[in-house]
Amino acid sequence: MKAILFYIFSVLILACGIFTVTSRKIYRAAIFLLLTVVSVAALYFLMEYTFLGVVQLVIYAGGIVVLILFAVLLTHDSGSLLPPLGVKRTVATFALTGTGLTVFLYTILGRKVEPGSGEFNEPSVKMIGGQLLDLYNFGFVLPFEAISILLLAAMVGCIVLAMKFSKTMN
Amino acid sequence: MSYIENILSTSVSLLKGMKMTGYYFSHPKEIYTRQYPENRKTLKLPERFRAELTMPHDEFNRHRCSGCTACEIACPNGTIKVLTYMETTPDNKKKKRLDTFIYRLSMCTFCNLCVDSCPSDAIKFNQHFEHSVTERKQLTKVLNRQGSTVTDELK
Amino acid sequence: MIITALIIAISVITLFAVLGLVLVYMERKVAAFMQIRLGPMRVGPWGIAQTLADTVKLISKEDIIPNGADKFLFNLAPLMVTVIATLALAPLPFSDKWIIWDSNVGVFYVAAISSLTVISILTGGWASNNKYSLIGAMRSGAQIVSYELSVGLSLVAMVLLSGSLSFSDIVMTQQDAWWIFKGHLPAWIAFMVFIIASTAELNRNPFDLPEAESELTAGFHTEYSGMKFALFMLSEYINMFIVSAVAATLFLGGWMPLHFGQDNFFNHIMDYIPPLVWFAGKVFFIIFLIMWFRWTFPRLRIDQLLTLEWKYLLPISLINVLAAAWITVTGWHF
Amino acid sequence: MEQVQNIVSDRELQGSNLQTQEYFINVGPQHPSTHGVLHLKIKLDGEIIEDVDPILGYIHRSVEKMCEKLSYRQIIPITSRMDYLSAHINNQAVALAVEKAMAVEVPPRARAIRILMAELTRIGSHQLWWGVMGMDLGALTPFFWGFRDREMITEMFEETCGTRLTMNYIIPGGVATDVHPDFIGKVKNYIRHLRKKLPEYDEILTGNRIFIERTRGVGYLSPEEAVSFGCTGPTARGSGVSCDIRKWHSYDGYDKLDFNEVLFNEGDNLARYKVRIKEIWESLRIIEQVVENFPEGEVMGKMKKVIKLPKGEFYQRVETARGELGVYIVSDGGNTPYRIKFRSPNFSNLSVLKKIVVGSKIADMVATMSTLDLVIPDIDR
Repeated sequence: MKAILFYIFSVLILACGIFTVTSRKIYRAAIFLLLTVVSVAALYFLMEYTFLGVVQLVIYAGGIVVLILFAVLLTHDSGSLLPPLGVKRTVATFALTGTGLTVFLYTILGRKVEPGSGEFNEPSVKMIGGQLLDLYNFGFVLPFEAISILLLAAMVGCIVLAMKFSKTMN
Repeated sequence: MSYIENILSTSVSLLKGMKMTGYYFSHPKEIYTRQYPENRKTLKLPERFRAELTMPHDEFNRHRCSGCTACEIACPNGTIKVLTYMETTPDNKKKKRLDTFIYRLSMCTFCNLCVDSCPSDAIKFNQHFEHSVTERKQLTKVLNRQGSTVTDELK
Repeated sequence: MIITALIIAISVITLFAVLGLVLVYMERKVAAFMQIRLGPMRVGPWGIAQTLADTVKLISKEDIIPNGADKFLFNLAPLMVTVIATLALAPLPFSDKWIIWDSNVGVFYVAAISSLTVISILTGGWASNNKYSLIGAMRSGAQIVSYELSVGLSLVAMVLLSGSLSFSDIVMTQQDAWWIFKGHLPAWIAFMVFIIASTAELNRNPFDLPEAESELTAGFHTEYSGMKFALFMLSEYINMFIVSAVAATLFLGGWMPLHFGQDNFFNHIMDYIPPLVWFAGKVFFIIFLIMWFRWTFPRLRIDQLLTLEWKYLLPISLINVLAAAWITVTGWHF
Repeated sequence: MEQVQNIVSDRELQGSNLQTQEYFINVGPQHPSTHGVLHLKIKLDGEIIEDVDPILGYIHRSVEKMCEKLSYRQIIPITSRMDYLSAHINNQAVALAVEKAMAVEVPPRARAIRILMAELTRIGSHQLWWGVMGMDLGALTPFFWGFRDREMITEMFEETCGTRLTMNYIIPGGVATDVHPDFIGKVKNYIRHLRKKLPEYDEILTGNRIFIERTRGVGYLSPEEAVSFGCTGPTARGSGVSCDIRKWHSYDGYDKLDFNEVLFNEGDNLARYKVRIKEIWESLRIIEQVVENFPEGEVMGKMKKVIKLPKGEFYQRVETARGELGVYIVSDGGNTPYRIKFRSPNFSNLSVLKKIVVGSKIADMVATMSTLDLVIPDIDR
């Protein structure tokens, strides 16, 4: 049962991934990206790694894809077909992806993968939270705070850029 | 402080509105709906209500129309067409008689001008308001009945 | 395992159908009574079978796909919105035994799934190739994305108080009293923010800008007809049920009976009422509340909508999270 | 901060490289917010309206030309169909013009009935508008409450005039028939009912914060613009322009009654809204005064069977629920007018739309159109 579901989702991931890069309508590409992302989340759920699955949904599906869709909606002509790739670009794309695939396969195949013990315990939410905000025990509070400040700065910057200044303010 | 006041006053105004709708929700007596086809029997239309032009006939199948076409002239939009013929009376006088009284319901504006202009009260509006028909031509009606004659006093 | 899955699938679909019928009927009756009308009266006694008849009508209607629409996405959007509504149903405990998937991240999961609804609305609006639909889709995007924050933060406040992300655990923490009673002010504020913000996420009046009848005719689903329109409508009501169920579980104790104090006569009487009835009662109370909003208030303008979120709900819920954290740390709640 | 401002203003001066597209939408001729076959071509920048172009004529029936073929008595039912929500007052306008031309005295009872009918029409029209206003802003419930109260008025009309909407009741020389025997009692009942129900209007809509936010400061119409565009009625009175014909050019004995002209100075949607709500109260006062001293006697003055106006030009204005309705008759001495012209209030009120909605949001345009209280057949005639 699990194996069947795994293959279904894997095929979905691959097919939607391919459609994402080959679709000539930008909105459709974004929707295929969404399906890919959701299928990956489904794989996480299948492995009973629910927390990561939910995080995948929130950040990638609910956040990034929505952002992309929004950007697409704001541009006019979003319904028309994109121009087809030229020969040069096709060759370059194939070369790049080919290189990437080679490196990837080389690394994977070069390593010996040990079969796991079969038992997998998801870390509890409490543990994740504790680790994230822990000062000791290799806790991640420093990077966490650093990222918070970075995001805050980015947010303030966005607001400043988006604000309209009237002539009288100058 | 005005921030909190703002929130509170807004909530109060919204709750007032909800109180009103809540009142009507919990008082089904206030419901104003009248269920029309079901209440046909108890339906009372005001006696002056104008629904459809008719020509009353008495028990001897006689109407009161002398065919003077006053109504046809009074009608603002040509709803009525009065067709007449000449009849020779026994005392050898020529008299106008009503042949067909055509009433196009589809054009009528129910303004009552025809009834007002009629010198002999031959036509009047009834309260039959359900006009819907399946074909347009059914809206063109002949008001005088088959074989009807004019009343004696108008002869 | 396959059989269990099948049973669950069938029961969920049945629940969908029944909920859709019941909630649409309820909405029409509530609206009618507030508007001094009788509402549907013809089909069956008191018009009970009206929604059934409407469904038959919707199924038999012509399915129109407008010229120039993106056919694939146009057909996908109503499917997506229904699937998303189905997914969110999984971790909700209907009673002490009835729960489809007792996940340890249930609250987080529901929040994550409900953030996907906006995609189907955006897709539906964009694929219709209609200017009104596009404006409606844009509005719904801005609206849902902003109000998600408040929903999330009010959920966080409750998660802090109860100390768990799992719905069944949260219900168990309310054995002695519901959170709305023992959570002090933060629980109240979280409850109100949650109701307001989730009404906005549901695109219901006074936040129904994406479909604003008088401005955009029907907004993102202007071009939808027949069963596809019905799917949009159905998922709106299912989402309403889910939101109300979440609110009932987090704030009103889910399937827990009303208890006061310890072991007394009143509590024993309350225990006799089955948990499913308790759950349904609370859910329908909140659904009624949301319907009450809809039939009372005028619609907000888009800038006022965003002002409400960013200037009022978001700061309030941020402070509320802080207060909830303080209460949890000091253990002030009962 | 200053640097950022400079960068931003520099970019604004140079013109951004990003191309934006104007967005045309057609509102109407079939659209829930236009309440009829009005067509607005709107140019949008996001949600903000850059240009509005009203397109008229979808329901043009050439009423004025039709009237040239009709006798003065036949014109009356046609006028009911212009501003169908003020049918009585439209009839009254033509009747008054004819009476003025022929110098006919109208009996006091007929005049009292006319005032009663006109004020009931005004209340009914404002109630319908109130409900529709709520509906335009997204609150559906007021619509039904407004219609409930208007229904009672319509029933009284039905009993006396025989029709509910297109009356043909106020005719040259008086009124068509005397009022129904139950009429006065029903009016008294209705006053009691409305005095109880009108505060509910305030509770559900007027006091509602969302409603106030949606209307206050929106759609500002300055008094100068109101005058220069020829706005009349509640639209102009919301901007503080005193233009009540009942006060300024009194007819049918309005000058003997005690009532106030409702004026608000804010000029926004809320002011126009308040004018109409207050006018309902004032109309109630007028009706009470008339009902208390309801004269007996004839309801029809001395009129010839065939009405022929003397050669000349005649003008009569009345205050409909929407503003000043003028009837201009040129007669060549025959029994039909040589030329008749209606100065309809809605046409002028619509013309100001572009002036007050450009720069506001779509939702504001709907609210503003609603407070202008347009009746499309009156615009097109």
